[in-house]
Amino acid sequence: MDTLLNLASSFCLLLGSFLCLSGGVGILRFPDFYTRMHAAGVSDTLAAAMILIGLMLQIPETLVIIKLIIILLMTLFISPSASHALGRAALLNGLTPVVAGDKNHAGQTTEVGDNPSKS
Amino acid sequence: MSMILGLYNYWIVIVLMMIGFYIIIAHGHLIKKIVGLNIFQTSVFIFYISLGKVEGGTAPIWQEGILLYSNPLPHVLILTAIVVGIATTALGLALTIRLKEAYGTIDEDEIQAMDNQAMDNQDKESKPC
Amino acid sequence: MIIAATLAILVVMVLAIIRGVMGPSLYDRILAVNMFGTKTVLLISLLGFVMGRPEFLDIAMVYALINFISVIGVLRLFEAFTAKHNGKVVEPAQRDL
Amino acid sequence: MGIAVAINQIKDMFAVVMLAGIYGLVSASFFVTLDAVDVAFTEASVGAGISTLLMLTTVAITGRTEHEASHKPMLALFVVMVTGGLLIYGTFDMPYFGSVDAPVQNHVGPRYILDSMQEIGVPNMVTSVLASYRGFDTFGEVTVIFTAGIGVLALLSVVRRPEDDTAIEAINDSMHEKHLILRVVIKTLIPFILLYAFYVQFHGDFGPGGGFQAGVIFAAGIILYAMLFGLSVARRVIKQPLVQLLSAIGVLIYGSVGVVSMLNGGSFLDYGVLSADPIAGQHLGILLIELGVGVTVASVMIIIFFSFAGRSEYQQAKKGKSL
Repeated sequence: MDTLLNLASSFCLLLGSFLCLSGGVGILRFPDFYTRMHAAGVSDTLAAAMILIGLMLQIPETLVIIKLIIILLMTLFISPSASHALGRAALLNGLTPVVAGDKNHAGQTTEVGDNPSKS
Repeated sequence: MSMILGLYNYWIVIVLMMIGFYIIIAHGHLIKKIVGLNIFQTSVFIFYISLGKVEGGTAPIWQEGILLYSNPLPHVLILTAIVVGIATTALGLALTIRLKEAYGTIDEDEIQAMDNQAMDNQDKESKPC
Repeated sequence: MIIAATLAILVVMVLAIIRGVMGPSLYDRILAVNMFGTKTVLLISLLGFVMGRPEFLDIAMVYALINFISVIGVLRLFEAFTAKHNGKVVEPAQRDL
Repeated sequence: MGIAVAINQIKDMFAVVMLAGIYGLVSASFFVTLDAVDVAFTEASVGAGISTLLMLTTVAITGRTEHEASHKPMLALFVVMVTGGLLIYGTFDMPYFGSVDAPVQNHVGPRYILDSMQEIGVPNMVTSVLASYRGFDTFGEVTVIFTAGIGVLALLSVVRRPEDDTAIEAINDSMHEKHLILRVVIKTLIPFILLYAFYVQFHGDFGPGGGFQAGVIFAAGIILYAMLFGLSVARRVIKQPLVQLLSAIGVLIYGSVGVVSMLNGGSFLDYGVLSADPIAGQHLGILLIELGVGVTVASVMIIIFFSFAGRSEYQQAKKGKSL
């Protein structure tokens, strides 16, 4: 039973780490904001869940497990809604996505770039 | 080698502190100055906390069976310092907003230039009479 | 295993910081901050286990909360900022929600 | 650990503030690895949360561009280098990192670690030192925060006229049409945030937490509400005069605990005399004092945020009218 739990937790932790890493590579390598957001948002949620479940399987104390569950719930609530708000705000403020076949690869408008917007 | 391992945290603190210091004196923008002040502050916090760290100790919350704790005193000092830090930051930012309203800019040099000009004008007005 | 996960998260944090420093748009930075925050939550929970005192999960909870609050705050304030400086309030999109 | 060093060299103000937020998170993680859980708690909620928000509000009011520095930075660089060099020279005499026999560890620290369990009866040593051994200091800090609240109020409070209010509400309404999902999520989250603040407040004796942190978290919940539902709505829920009164009451609670302990024959802020059993007295005193701290910090943070946001909205309304 013990080894089984250990195995399961290791599996969860490894999977979580892998997802984390892929998200990290994604946020660095993808061409425009929306794909980056996709990489970060999707992998983040599942990776957090996996790692927290992996930790839950490691420990017998009930209080700790309850706290972990609270954190998990909060991540599940917060992470998608933050991504939603972010993507929405970006779209509304005129950050254009790079569409397939788009020659102009820049993907950013001048309006909301790093350049201070003209008032 | 042992010196590097033994003192590296102080050096990190000093580098951070110098960056903060540089931002404070080299930039004219007031908000940036406040950010620099925050960095400076945090470097001091890290310095204090790393003084209190004991090799192999754990966090100073009493528990059955643990004998070695880190020193709680720096933690207390820094805890209150952080909250006071936010208070000073808030006050500084409030002053910045008022300056923006009064002068229309928050660049230190421009404010200085405006002040000098106002002073000169006053002098000119007062001299003829 | 926990150590491996911790290291992976540290690497991802570095990647997120690089993205945050590079930009290019403001939203990328916010995204980086958000991701960094989530990773910090995980890191703290893992660190609690590494150091053998798992009761410090409270801090992780605070991180999750604060992270969310700051992301929402940034978005709202930036929205107000653009509305103010472009002289118009940004219209709600056609494809609502 | 050198990550944070590279962060802060960028020009755009919004970006600078975002990076300052990341910086806050990084330094809070440092504190966790250095065993200072309470400090990490505070830094996370204050350094990464509230101060970032305040800075953003200020940036939103004052504009995001920074002019190129007109004067040469060489002199500044020189001064910084010299100071840094001197400080690094100074570190050669420092005790090594983490060494047990460093002078810091040998004077008051061991007493707190060894005796506080018998004398105070509170497992979290940081709380017992904060509230009991060094209660006088903490009283000073609370007063400083209270003063800062008053200062911000004096600098930023606006005389509110009804026509401004209607203009502001028009802006708010137009902004509220969207954000449906966020509003639902946050509506469900806010009660838990407030509940969690109370947990932190009263669990501070046993784990990381206490009045400062709880106050900030409570204020963060209110701020979240104010940000999403508009300041005027939040003002209707949380009356500003009440908050101002509460911020004074917190300090008053703290001070009066001290006075009561004096009246019972102890010295100022000596809680041992509050009850027949010294340890029970200490518990009572710490509880009351943390309550005072929490109330003051929460209300001052709310006041500060309301003043900043109110200023911002006031300017928006003025601009809207002039257009």
